[in-house]
Amino acid sequence: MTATLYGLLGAALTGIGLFGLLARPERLLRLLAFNLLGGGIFLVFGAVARRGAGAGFAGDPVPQAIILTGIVVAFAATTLAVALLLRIASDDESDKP
Amino acid sequence: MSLLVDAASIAAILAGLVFFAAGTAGLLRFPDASSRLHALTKADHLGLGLIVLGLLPRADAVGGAPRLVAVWLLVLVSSAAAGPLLARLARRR
Amino acid sequence: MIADGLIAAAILVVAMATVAARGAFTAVALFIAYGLLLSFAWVRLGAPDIALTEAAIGAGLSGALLLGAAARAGRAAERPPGRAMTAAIALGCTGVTVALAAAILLLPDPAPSLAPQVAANMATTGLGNPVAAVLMAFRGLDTLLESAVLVLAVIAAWSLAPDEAWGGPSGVAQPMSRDGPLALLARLLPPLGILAAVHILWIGKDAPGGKFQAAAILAAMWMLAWMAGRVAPPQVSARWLRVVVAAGPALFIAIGMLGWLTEGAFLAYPPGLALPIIMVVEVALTASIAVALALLVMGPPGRRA
Amino acid sequence: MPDLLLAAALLVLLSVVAGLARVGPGVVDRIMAAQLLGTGGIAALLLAGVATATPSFVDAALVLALLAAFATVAMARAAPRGDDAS
Repeated sequence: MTATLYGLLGAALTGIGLFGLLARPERLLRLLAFNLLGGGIFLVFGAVARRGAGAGFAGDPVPQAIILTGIVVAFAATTLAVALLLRIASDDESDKP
Repeated sequence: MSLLVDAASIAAILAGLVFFAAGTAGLLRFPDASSRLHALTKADHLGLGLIVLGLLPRADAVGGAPRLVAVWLLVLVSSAAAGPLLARLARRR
Repeated sequence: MIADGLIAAAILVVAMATVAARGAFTAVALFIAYGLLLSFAWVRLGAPDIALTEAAIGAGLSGALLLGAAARAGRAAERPPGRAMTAAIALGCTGVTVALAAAILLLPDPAPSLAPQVAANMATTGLGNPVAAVLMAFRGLDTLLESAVLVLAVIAAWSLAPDEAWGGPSGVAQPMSRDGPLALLARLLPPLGILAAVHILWIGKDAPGGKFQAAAILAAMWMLAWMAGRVAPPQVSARWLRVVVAAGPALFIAIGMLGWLTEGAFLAYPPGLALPIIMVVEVALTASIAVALALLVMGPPGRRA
Repeated sequence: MPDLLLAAALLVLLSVVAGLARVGPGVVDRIMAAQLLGTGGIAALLLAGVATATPSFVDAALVLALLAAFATVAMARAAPRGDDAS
């Protein structure tokens, strides 16, 4: 029951994040929306992990470990996106007369 | 004896809940930033402190009282530093 | 169950408010709240390891990173989509949500699970935390590649530095604050944080915790001292910096090769020695990940303002 | 007793989530709402940890306390000077 609830929440967050990514013009907000989307996908996967509870564990540890890896990789991608965003902003500024 | 301890522990936790509720209510209703900050720091210091106090008799379930107190002290230190920081920010604008 | 409904509703509202926010700073503040709430959701989903990671990386480090970005480039924008296009995007996103929701509702019952296999083989690793066993032993290659991703991300971010700034300190210089609340916090919190990080790293073998969470705390404490101006940002040309960032993954690869020589498979641990080897790799990876995370949040060296 | 503690955890959570309704008027209020969410989350985790005898909840509260302090400082430093409306 808990798993289904958070799985559905993850589905909703994915849609909200995708909408923000495509529809918001500000670059930083697009990046934020992309992270919302990532959180939604992780929750969907987390619901699957929770359903696989067994053998004395509260959830299937294999998807849980992969979500953990995913959060760190998503963070690395976000830092790179921020570095790009700031470089574009600083180039825009120095192009101005 | 244990009944007495339980009653005291429930009383402390209830008092902590009141401080949290008051902190939220203050954040929502108080007119200016400084008094809202005042309400917030009360929730931080006393609300969490009273809840930790109420949990101490049962702290063995989670590895001992020092762990609970350590968390509270950490929040106390950071909230004590964040308060003036936010107050300065509120005054500057 | 009531708690789940409350947390889920709060996450949903905060997510929508983030996407609809008008100012960049407001959006990032809401995003930090989103990260905190998500970590409660992970606790409820029986995944405290992920809850710790989400609180440390999702809310803490990402928050600091994005706040810095909001302060410097909050308003930069592309051309907004037209009205018809926005409607089409909304329709498409609703479709994605409906499809995912249907997939969730139609998941097979009983759910397939690898939990019994993990439980059966965990004894050979000597670890008590199933997630740590998966990360360090059963799917060790994923963790190795992930630590390599962090090194690559540092290289990629540094390559974005303008030519004239190369070799300088990473990020923007912070003003020194000798006294006041920030200086006090920067003096008191890091020692406590380092203790907590060691604790989280050590219990990670048997309970939720481990290198990522510990590394994120260490990175946050370093950055706190940096924000207060108590430590200078590292020069990207410093050799020790590069050695520390690369040491963890390099040691992990060397151990993997050793497994090839002694046991005939990459990343195979000799029986009986699995736990000590895993702990040595964990400690080395913690140092590398902590420095890499801090460098990534500080950003590449920039132009002087 | 454990049920009472869980109910208390729920009440704390309810209270601080209500604090999120504070969206205006200033930037400082948003930072305060986020900080209250952090502290309330810590209290809820401690209550739930004792109620279910799960020591790892206390570790989660510890990490949350450290990182919430860090996030608050970062927010206070990065807060925009003017209005954040545009």
